Amino acid sequence: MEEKRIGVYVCWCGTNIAMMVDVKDVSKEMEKLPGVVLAKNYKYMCSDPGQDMIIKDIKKYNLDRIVVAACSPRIHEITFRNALENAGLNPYMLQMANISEQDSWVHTDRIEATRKAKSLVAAAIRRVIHHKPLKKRIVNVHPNTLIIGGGVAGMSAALELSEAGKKSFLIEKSDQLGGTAAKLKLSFPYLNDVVNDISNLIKRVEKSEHIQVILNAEVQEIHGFIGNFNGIVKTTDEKEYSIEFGNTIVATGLKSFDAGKLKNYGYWKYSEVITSIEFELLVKQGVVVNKKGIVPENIAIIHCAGSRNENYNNYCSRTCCMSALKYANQLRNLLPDANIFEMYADMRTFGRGCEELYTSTSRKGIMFLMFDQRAELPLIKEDERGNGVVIEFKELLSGEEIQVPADLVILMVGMEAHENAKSVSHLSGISMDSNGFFIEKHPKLDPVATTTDGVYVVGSCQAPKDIPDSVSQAKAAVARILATILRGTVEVEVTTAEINADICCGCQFCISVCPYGANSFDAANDVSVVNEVLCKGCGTCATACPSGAISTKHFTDEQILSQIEGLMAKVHELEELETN
Amino acid sequence: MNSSSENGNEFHQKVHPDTLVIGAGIAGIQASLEIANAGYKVYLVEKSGTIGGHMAMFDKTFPTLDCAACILTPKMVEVGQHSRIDLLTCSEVTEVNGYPGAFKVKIHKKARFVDQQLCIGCGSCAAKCPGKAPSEFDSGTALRKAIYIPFPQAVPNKYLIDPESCLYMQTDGKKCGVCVKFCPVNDCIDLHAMDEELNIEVGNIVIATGFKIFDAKKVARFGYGKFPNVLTSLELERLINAGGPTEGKITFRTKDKKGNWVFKPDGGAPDSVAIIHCVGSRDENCNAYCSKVCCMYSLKLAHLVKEKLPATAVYEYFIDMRAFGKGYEEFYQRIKKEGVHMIRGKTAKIEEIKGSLKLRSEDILNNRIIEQLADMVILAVGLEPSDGVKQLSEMIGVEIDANGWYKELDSLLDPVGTARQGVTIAGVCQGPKDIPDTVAQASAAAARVLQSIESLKEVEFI
Amino acid sequence: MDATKNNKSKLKLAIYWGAACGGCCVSVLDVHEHLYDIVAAADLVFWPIALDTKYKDVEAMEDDFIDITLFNGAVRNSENEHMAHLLRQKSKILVAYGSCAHLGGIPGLANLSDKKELFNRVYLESESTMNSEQIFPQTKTEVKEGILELPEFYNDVRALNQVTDVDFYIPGCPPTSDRLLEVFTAIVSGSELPPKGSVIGAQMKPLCDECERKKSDKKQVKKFLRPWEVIDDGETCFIEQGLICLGPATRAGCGYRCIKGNAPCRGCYGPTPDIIDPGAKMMSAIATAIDSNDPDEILEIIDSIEDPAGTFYRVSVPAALFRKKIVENNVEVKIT
Amino acid sequence: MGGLTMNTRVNPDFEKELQKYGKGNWNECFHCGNCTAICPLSEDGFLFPRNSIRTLQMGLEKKLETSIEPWLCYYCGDCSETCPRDANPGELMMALRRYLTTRYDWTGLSKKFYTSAVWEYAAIAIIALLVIVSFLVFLPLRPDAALMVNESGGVMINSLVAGVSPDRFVTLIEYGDWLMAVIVGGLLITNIFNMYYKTIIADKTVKIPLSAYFKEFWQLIYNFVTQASFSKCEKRSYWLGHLLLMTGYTIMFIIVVVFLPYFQIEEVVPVWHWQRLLGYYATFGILFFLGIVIFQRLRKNPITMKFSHASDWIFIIMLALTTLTGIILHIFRLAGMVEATYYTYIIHLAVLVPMIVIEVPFSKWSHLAYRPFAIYFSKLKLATLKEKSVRKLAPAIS
Repeated sequence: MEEKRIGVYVCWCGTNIAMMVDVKDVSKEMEKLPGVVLAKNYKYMCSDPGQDMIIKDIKKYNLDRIVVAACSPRIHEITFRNALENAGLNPYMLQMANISEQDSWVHTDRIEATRKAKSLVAAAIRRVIHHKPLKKRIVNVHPNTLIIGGGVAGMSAALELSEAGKKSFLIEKSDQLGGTAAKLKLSFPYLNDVVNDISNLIKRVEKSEHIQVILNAEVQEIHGFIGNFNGIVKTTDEKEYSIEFGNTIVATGLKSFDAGKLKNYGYWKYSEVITSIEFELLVKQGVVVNKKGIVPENIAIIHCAGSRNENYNNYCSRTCCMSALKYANQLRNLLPDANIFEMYADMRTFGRGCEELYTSTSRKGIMFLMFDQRAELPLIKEDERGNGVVIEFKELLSGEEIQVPADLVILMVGMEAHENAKSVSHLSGISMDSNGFFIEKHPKLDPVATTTDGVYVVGSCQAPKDIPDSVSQAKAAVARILATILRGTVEVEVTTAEINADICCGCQFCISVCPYGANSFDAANDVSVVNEVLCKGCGTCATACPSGAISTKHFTDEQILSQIEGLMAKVHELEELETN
Repeated sequence: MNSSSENGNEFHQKVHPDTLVIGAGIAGIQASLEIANAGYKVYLVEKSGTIGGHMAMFDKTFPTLDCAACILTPKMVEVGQHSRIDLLTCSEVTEVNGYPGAFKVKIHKKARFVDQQLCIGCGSCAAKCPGKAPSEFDSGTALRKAIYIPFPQAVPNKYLIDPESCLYMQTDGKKCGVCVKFCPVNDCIDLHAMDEELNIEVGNIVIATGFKIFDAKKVARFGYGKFPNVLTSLELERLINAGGPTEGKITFRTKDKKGNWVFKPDGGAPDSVAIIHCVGSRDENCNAYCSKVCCMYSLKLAHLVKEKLPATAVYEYFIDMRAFGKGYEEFYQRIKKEGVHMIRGKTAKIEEIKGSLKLRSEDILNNRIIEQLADMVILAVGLEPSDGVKQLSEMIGVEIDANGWYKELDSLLDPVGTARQGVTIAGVCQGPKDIPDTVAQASAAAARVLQSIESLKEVEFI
Repeated sequence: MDATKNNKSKLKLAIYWGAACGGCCVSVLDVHEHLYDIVAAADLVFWPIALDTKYKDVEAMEDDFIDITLFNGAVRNSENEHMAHLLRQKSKILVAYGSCAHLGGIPGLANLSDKKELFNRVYLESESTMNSEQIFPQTKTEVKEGILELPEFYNDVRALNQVTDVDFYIPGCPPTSDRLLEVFTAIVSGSELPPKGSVIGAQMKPLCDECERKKSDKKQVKKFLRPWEVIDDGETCFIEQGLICLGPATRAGCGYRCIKGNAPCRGCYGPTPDIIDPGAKMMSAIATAIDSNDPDEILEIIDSIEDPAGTFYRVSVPAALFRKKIVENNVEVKIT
Repeated sequence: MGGLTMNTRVNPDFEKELQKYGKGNWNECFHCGNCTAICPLSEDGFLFPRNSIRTLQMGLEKKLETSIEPWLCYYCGDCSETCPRDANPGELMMALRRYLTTRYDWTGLSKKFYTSAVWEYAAIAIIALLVIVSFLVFLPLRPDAALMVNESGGVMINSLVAGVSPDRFVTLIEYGDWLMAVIVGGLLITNIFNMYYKTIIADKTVKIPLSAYFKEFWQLIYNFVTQASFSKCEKRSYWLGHLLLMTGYTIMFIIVVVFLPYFQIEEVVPVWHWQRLLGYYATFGILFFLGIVIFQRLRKNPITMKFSHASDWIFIIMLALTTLTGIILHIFRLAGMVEATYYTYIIHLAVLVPMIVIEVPFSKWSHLAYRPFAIYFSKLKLATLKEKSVRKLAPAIS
């Protein structure tokens, strides 16, 4: 075996790592390991000077393998691979040791954390020895886009693509476009009438020659990978469309919280209690009456129905506060003499113009009352003194136990992920968080992409969102998609499975297990073959292959086992192991 | 320009494929990368000496607490290295003429006095430079030299000279010039370098000028600028940052030998820290609007103080806790569990008593007055439009609202377009925003640009 | 075949058994009339099953005196280990012969228990045992005549290469006589030997490659069956019939004798070259054949595998990654 | 009300009702707590103004009616100036004082006067008319009035009336004074008792021991005389101004009501005489204060002067007229202008009497009494509260 020339770079990550790991000690210790030409540490390895250092060292010391001990490869593997490439080294000659999330973040004992860092880096060093140069693969991008969900987010994305002259398929489950926004009368914070805006939007979508709207439809299957997807869409009347597309936008939107679950509010029991969704319908018709048909005199709007409470949903639904203020304004206009009560937990009017809406609403003779959303929800019961109900709770800003009479109660129901999110996540290969919302690739810097290349999540299926934020996200996804379409090609995963035909016996275990349909049987040679374009390198077939004929590039048994060995060997023993 | 306008009010114009992005914070960076990665040229104009904006100053980001530099610097590097991004630092747009699809833009490029190609970043010049000024990047918590790199990870990572603090320039060349002497590269530093004017033509303009923080001195009763240990949140952000003046230690503001108030690693740590929300926000006397991010960054800062100084008591004085985004409410609950004291009730005034700060507030939920002694007070300052917004808006012909934020075309369905065709807005310059929303909007602006270049290749005018 | 034709002095051949059933030694005899060829080409200098050579005779030999030693059987006690070291010293080529020497073999299944459990079972609990005084074998026993010694019974069984350096491996339980003959002939004829550490007398490809049963990708199992539960159609892949056959994870070379006899492969020829742990590999393959997405049903299907260790690791426990039952604190179990 | 709960019902209409006592965007308050914290007079046990705003917003009339807090506020305006929402909490405290005055007044007149300017004008006019008519009919100018000039050239004021001797005249006026004092005092005292009932007796949460009344009694006198609480406000000039007015007015009141025979004499005493010095002090104090207040009220700045209730103007005008007529009277007298002195005297009384009769028990002036009593009551309560308001520097947060 020719001598390996390994460079080791340990990152401080400011104090994120350096506070818990003695990075200087780690790099000093690593320098002693066989094959390691040099080991350095620096404040921010990912910064320009950090990357520069690596590039210069590769050239100066003729390094052929690099280990970067820093954060999760999910964040920066690409960064450092690019640096290697810039230095003229194959990008796959890199191994990252995660001493951030897997070490400094989760430990409190500096000595132990430093020791663990050494093991992790030593393991990476042992692994990188077995790395082999891999070639990048580039595939063409199909210019069409599949958009799942015909709400505002989906439609905005489709229109933006259409204006760039790109075709999209807009798949809507229901029989009309518009989603949740189509149910609204006014928007916040400027209380503009949105009925026309939304219907215009729908009209533009329907008119566009670049958008193929398929209503009453669901996506049955999606296969392929970025730039080269194909799928089957089926309508309720059993019509089937087979489509090809390069990118997917998931915009499945939201469903509202089931108010019946709230024990204290008696949604099913009292005809006075309605949800915000029902109120939108009422106000769109211009008639505000309770279910008994009575025009209300005392109207209570209860915020956070189903949100911010451990028994229901822990998260904040982001839009309800503003909607509630909007309702108060609508009610004030329709029923100038009615008493309006807003019961809130924290008034979260954070968006542009929203605090101003709160102020102007508070000038309209609306009584704002604060309750404890986490510990003690208000209790709605029959009013013994009057017709309607009475709401009892401890008002926090006064400390008083109070009663609020109401003959109409509007529950500001929160948002939940759409019920078909799960099936969409299976279809498109994206993950969901514990609340059922889709997980973006990076919460800060990649808020619309997902870990599956070519699949984007926009709008409220990612987290509760108002219309402008959903539209922003939709357009952001389009930017990314346009970029790939305009370039025409895209790089795809090279860490694919590989079948050693000398060993393969044609047992065909690998074929049925492949989730991407990448494996097939070559009857002439009695062996299985991998379609590298379809393969995503998940490794399932390599695991399933009983003959040891399949290995995943960059994740060979040899590489993984040597990493494990490195991890298990105590650092001071490593030298011995290596020299033997 | 085409002359078909004679037979009607309508004429067509090919959209110039280049784009101008004004402001190189995270919004400008994101928009530039999206456009450049799609294969089109971008001029990225930045007023200061480095790209990165405010995000580069932060230590960690809420609610995931991942390190700001870690997620930002690679993007900065990418911008710096991108063959299709022409990065113009120390530059400002001075004139915008022409029409959507063919804007003619004049850019004033201030001299950096150090040759960008020749500078090797060795730092010999700065080591000898006698001129000092408060570091903009460190939010004034430390001093920098007159010849300096804004911060070690700056892009471009080259020195520049601030004429305001340069002794040579302030004395019209009578004194100093020591940097030239010590620079190992010939002709690298030119103390007589002139500003340049640049004329470019672009098809689209993306405005991403970001924000400045509210001037806490305006709320006199908090004593910012008077009491040394009343800090703005941005100052604390720099203290917590490992790259900051105290290497990540939270210390008191102390006087250096020359009598400047600065932070040093050995400045001593506070036993109690109070954070006051809504300083300069939600207040008709300052800015009536909500700055959207302060509640969350305050929670984050509380967490970081607790992390660095576990024994330190942390108090948050708030009005409404606005934890609205994905994972935000959960973060709020987590910080509460970490033992940070949450007090509903905004502090009204701060007095200094024997070096300690006394805050007077109403603890609304417990129906009492709190007179709290704290070693350090953090003012969660709000966001304001950055300087020069008005001139720029007039120059480009884009509307701003009463607060100075850029107005979008349609608050509902077009949050990035403006009334001026060919001009899009991204990030906080349109209104306070957190990082994910900024990034999403920046990408959306880029989509609009790409779409206009790609689609019709022509713009219609009426 | 006549070795004298090669103008060489006769090879010195040794055959030894460690922890073995004796089948391997018998397999040498199974070459039938070719034994004459062997004897013509080689002198058998040590073969406990057939010759009365004493250990001290071997000890007296010069180093590298023996040309080839076929060591069969695993290393179970101090005697096996002593002989492994001794024969290594005295032999130019040491061959691990048969599954036991190669991978630990059937005796290796004892590694799923420790010494104490084994002794208890054998000397106390077995149905035919009466041992009220609880007497266990001892390495030294004093009797009137002096001290009697027995080899020390180890806590675990090891394959030969876990004790000493091995040149080649001839797998099988036992190796087929044809393969032995091929190897022997090759050595005698002086053809170039494969690199040290090679498995000889077998192929790279798995058994399935030779197997003539019909295979498809329809390996979907609702219940794992034992051979007696199936009426074998004689032509469909065993796995597709719900039987666990180690064919895809096992080297070819045996001539798929079991399969020809309508019995699934038990893996005696050991894994193909890139497999680190044959049992684990086969288990993960079999797992993918389970036809269910319901966690409870999956558990039920897995439960239908009788004796998983004996099925997937029949001859390879000592060579597997887990090697043996974990003994607490790594202390050797002493039996007093 | 059924069940175990004794929850109070909110009353959205109350806020509208209170707008009659003063204008403010009190519904705008979003409860940041700034006002209470910035007020140096707000303390544990007596938190304001935010608590009062909340009570008002929710329309908890009972709670408001029994609260002492509004009286503890001197309206320095800090809260309103720094209020982030322009809710003007200080003005609410002002309005609440007006409201409470009407609640303490058992005659119901106060409410009439506060909620209807017409009522107040009419009442003033009637009393003024009574005074004028009484004089013109029963105490007309003696025909030889021109002779009633003493040796120093000053008008002999007690001898101006026909058919009544100078001694008798002073006594008559003094009787009038006493009558007025008894009526006004009686009303005031019963109102104060009403206040005591509402704030102390009706409050079942505290039981004040008898000894406390004596122990804390000095607070009543001390606070009345010094306005000490006001001095705790950051704007000390407000306190000084207020003190000047208060002392000036009180001195004048005492001189006129209690020491009238020594004050209203025929001779003209020298300038340095105590009587003239006190008079000048009082006049200066009142005028100085009035000047500033009128200027500020017209300019609507500072914030404390932004909103002026009808009762504010009436009070200012009445006080100004009283003072001015007093000064003119003084000048006429010194100048020996007999007729002018007589008629100015009548006008002076026609302004003064209604002012006192209306203002002291029913309107703005009543705070002169209520406030010291409120402080006294608050001290009683504080002294009795089991958990004494020990100021905690580090709060124990739940």
